[in-house]
Amino acid sequence: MSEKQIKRRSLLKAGLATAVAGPAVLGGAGKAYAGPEEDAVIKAGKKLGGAKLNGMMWGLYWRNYPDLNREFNKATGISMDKVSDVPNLQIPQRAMAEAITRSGKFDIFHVESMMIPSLAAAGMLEPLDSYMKSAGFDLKMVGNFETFMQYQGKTYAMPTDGNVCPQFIRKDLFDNPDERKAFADKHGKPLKWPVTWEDELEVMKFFHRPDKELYGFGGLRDKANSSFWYWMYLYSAGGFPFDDDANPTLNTPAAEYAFDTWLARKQVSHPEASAWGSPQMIPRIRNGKIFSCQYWDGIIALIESPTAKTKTRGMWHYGLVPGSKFSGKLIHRAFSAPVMAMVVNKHSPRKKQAVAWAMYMSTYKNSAEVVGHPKFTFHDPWHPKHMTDPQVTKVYTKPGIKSVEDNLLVTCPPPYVTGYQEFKEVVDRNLSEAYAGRKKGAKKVMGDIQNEWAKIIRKVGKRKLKREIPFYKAMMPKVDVPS
Amino acid sequence: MATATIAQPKGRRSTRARGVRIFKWSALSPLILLFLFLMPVFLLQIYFSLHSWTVYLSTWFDAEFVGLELFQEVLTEGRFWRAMGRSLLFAGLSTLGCFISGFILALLMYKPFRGQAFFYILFILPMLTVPVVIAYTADMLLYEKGPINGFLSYFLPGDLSKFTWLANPDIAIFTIILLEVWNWTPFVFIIMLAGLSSLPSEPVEAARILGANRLQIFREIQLPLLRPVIFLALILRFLEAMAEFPKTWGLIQGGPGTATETIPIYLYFTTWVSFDISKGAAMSYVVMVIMIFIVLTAIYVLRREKRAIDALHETSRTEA
Amino acid sequence: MNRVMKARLFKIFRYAMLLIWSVIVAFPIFWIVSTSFKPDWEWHAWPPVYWSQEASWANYRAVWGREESPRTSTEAETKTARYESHSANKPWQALWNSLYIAITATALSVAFGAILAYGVSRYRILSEIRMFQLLVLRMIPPIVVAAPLTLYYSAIHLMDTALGLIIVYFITTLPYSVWMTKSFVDEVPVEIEQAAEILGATKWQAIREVIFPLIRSGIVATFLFILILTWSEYLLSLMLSKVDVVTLPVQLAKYEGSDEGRVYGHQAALAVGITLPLMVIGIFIRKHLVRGFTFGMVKR
Amino acid sequence: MARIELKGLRKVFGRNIEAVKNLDFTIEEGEFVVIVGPSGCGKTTTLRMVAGFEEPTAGEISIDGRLVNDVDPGDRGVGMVFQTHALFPHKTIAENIEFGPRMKKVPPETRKQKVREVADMVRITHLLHKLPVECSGGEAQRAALARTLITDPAAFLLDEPLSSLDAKLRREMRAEIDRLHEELKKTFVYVTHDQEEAMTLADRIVVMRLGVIEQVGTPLEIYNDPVSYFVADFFGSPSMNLISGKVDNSNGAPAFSGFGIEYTLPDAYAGVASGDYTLGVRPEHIVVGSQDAAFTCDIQLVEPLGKDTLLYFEHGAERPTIAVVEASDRFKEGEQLNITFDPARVYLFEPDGKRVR
Repeated sequence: MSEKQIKRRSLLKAGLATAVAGPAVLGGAGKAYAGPEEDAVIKAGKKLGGAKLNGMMWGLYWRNYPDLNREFNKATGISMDKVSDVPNLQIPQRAMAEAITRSGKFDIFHVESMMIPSLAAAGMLEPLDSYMKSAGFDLKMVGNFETFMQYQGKTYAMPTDGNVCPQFIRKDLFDNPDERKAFADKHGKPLKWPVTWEDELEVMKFFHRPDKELYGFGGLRDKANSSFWYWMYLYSAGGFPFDDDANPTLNTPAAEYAFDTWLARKQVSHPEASAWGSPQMIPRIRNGKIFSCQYWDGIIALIESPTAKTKTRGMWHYGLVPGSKFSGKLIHRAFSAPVMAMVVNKHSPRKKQAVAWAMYMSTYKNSAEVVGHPKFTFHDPWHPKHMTDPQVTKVYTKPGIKSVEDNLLVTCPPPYVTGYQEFKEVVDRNLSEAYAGRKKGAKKVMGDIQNEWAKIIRKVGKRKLKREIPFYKAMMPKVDVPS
Repeated sequence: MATATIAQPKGRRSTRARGVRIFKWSALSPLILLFLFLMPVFLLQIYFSLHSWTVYLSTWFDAEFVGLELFQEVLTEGRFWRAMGRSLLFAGLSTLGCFISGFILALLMYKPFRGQAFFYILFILPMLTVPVVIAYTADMLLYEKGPINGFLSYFLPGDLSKFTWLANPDIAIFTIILLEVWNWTPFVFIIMLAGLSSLPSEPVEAARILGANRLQIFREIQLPLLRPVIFLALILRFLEAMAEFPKTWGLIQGGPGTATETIPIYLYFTTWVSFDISKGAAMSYVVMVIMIFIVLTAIYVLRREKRAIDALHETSRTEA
Repeated sequence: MNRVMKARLFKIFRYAMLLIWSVIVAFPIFWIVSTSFKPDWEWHAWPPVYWSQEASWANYRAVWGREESPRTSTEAETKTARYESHSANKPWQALWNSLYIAITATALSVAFGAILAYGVSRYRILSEIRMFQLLVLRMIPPIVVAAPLTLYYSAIHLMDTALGLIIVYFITTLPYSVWMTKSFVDEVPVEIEQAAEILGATKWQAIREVIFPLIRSGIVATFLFILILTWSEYLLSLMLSKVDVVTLPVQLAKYEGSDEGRVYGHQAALAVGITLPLMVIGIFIRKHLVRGFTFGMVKR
Repeated sequence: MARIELKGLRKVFGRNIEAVKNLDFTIEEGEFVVIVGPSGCGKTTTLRMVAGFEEPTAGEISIDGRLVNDVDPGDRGVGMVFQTHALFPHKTIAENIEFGPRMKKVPPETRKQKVREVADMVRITHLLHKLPVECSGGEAQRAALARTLITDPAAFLLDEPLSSLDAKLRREMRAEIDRLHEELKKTFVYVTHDQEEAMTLADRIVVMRLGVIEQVGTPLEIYNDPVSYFVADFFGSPSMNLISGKVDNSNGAPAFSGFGIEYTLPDAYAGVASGDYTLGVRPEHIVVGSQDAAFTCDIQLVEPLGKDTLLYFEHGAERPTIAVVEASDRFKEGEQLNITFDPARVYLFEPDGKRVR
């Protein structure tokens, strides 16, 4: 059967190759032959019998899957039949609502991996290890990324989108000799790639020219996203949000330093950034109104894509994010969030088929096809082989992939514990209030967060959190500065 | 006074009375059934408000009984009262805004003139626009160097291109109030138009002959006669505005910070972002009690006005 | 100032005010319609683009257009062209859901409301205080019952069903339909109905022949108003639907953005599609509207 | 033709609003009965109970010996004309008239013919294609009559059918109704608060007050022999002069005094006890300019009516005393006159309103 499958796909690809001139249009032409990994999953899937699955996934993610879905359906009779198109930010809420009602309506949720502890604790998730073992499926991810799919030692999710945030700096401005000279004249030192947050701020201030519609910084400061950046500052200052007894540690100097670093970016941001999400920010980055930012790596593919509309193609440096010497030594931390993954509903009557489907989408070859799509670049690389995959490299460019890999080595998650969404809501809201000027002072803001967290900890259960924190800690990068 | 000396025929009422009774119960029983059908919702709500349920720790029927602790938490919480204050501000100001603009438009339009039909059609359009669409339209219009700022810059002095409608926490709430006013002015407009055009013309004419000027006529004759309709418009608008969700949510989700976090938004956050079903339930009850208090006051006012208007018009028609 | 001058001045004042308000009303509507025809580079242009230089139906095609079909296009084309709409779901299904849920719920609400209103007006089957208490049903914000309602609906398998949504829409709009239709029934003199009865009509005949024709325009107005409420309802639909009965307002919220920024053109094309049906109905039956909105607070 | 019997009829609205109290009354076949009384007296309620729109709280209603308490209005064989014409505003006059037969499933051709007949009878053939709003009040009321006529009811119930018309039309329609009654010889039950209509139309008048029958009688009986202050005051235009005062009967010759009037009552009242009374005398029974004066008073107002002239005398009573005299120029305002009463036509009412006989 697998032989037939290979035949079908090779024929199909061959046909395409002749039908379409210019391989650039074709995502992964000549690469996506079914391999043994896919065959193993298909074989496992066929035994289960067909099923029509319901999934919850943002439409922007889903658009890379219909072809694979059709293939898998032809091979096994298992297909994603209905996709509830829910925007990313709402999926945690909707998925938890499903957990609360213990509904079996959806088989697969495409959700931020940080939601795994909460969803697993709410009894929603099916552990995948035994399925993976029986299908011979081997999940490999860059660095410590694999732990992002696990909860207390068990694997619960199939990754689809790595989402690390490298540093973006405008090459044309940064390398401009006149600018370099002006900078050196002003600061008495040459313009260098920023090593610390303070360096970065200095550089951004220099290039911040609102009258010319150029803003120094392009990170998100809106209510729903702001905390991602905060974690990066916190970790690089040597901070960690919990102690070993599951008490919050956000009233610490490191946390306050992180807050000040976070808020300092207001000076070099667009005045409306507090009401912006990615939909407003991305066009500005792409259209050259932003000098520098840490942003999701998919933007590299978008900026450099020959098919997408962009005004800054080839005008960016990608590199390692700055770090901090706050703890006494230089630590670099890049945030990876949300790492998107597919989790399977434990209450679903079709969960076995759903697991097979999810595994099929996350094999190296299939995921490379998804990640390396020339136009729909919402899925970012995560598999070690993605980093060398020609199609992926083509889409993300060589410097881009290099920066992705570098940052992945020092990548870190947001609080990977049960109650993530609750913890995040508190941080987001308090930061947002501070950004809006409604709350002043690092001590006050972090103190408020600390107090509210204490309540959430009580709610989630201290003993439960205490068991989880070692796993969370273990997810932190092993190196401080990637070499 | 002699009561009936002729007894009713025993054991049967007239077919007519029976018919009415059958009609009454067949009309009301679906309603009662529906209430019974939805009863569990309120029972669940009571259950959750008295039990602290965390989805991570237990199934909902094993939740820990905490008495009134959650109510205490809600009632002593600054964030809740601030949200309540914002809701009242939002509802109050938007009601006032809708009322002023709707009433002025109705006053300008209740007598026939050239182009009346055109203006009428145009003015009811906002009400026919889906609130979520309004939120998204506002998103397209209200940003720095956006269409509205550009448009206003044509007409108003000064550079308005940098006016921030949503990012400034002091202004954001007024922006969503403006949206609400835009959306629902037609409602007040139509009610007031109906009210004004149904006013009897005799008192106005009489007043004019007695030498009253337009303002006096308006204040002394038209306004008092319109009182019930005015109350109706104000109350319905206020109560609907207290529940407004889609525009605020679709546009800024209560941000920046908590600058536009009204009660519905806060409740949504509590229940669906923080998954605090129990606290959400307790808060819901507090909100319900406050709303019922407001509604009862409103009902008291409306009944009084309705009685007055009925008494004014009641012919000696006996009631069936 | 003499009378003629005064009248002329008032006329000018009136047209000025009405024009100002017209602009306020029309500008957002104009903007969303014009944006729906704009190519993407005009969506956030500065200075703003009022009339598109390159108007096209592209946004409509992207949002409402047919999904790719393997028979009519090659796989290569579909690979890049597909899901340009930025949503996995074409809005037709949502449109259909919205249509039949909103219309069914509205029809039920108005029909049942009319029956109740008739009973209240003629036989006082609900006392005045009960009638006012009925309004409480409407005035409790739906968000306060959303959570237990979700749990309850899940337990009784009404979640994500049209019936479930129809029931809540029916209940939340019933107060308005009863109040509005009651004001119309009240306006029909009881003598007219009795005349029919004494001429030999049965109750049903009297209602069909006399009452209904006389309150028809009121029913139409009520229907439209309730339809506005059910058609545009967002929160309950969001909470009580999953994949099968997603309605248009919820569908629109899914177009909130993409990797290319806010897709204003597509949003606008969808928004026009959502709003147009109501506007058309509203404009056609506008003259019935005025009568409907006084809830019996005005007597003629 | 129908004989309508009301036995122990009682109607209570709500908890304790007793609109009709224990009514016993029979309306004979072919009789024109007018129920008259001020608003709130229960007359309309009574009529509506007969029609079947109100459920009697107690008592029986029989039509031609058949108990109709349980019978639907449409099956009682009665027709009703309402105060407002109650035409169906969305149907033409022809459709309005045709309504009854159509409900009774009369074949269309017969219907058409009958419509023409009754339209002819009330002379509205030219209006048949019009809508009620296009008709004048009188025309509409005729149409309403036609609509009732076509169903050929055994009894006509008319609920103040003329009250919404102007004076001239009212007189015309009154004559029309009278003519119809003559022609049809059906039982008519007519409710009005207008005593003049009652007097001119009725074979028999039922005067109601506060839910009970005050007096039943022919118009003349009612006029000449009112049983109470209320009836006396209600009938007649201008209404009866009623002057409150005292009667002193200490010396066998009862004398009334009050508001300047000193009048020795006729012999009929010889046995009356002393006390507070009201003296009643109709304007036409006042004698002016006679020798013996009950009192002397200035004419305050002269109101010529054409055939008669009314003289108003102000002497401190609640209402001026009015006298009707034959038209003449002889009376001037300000002129002082002697006034006395026709002794055969002087009524005396006790403080509770009962007439002293």
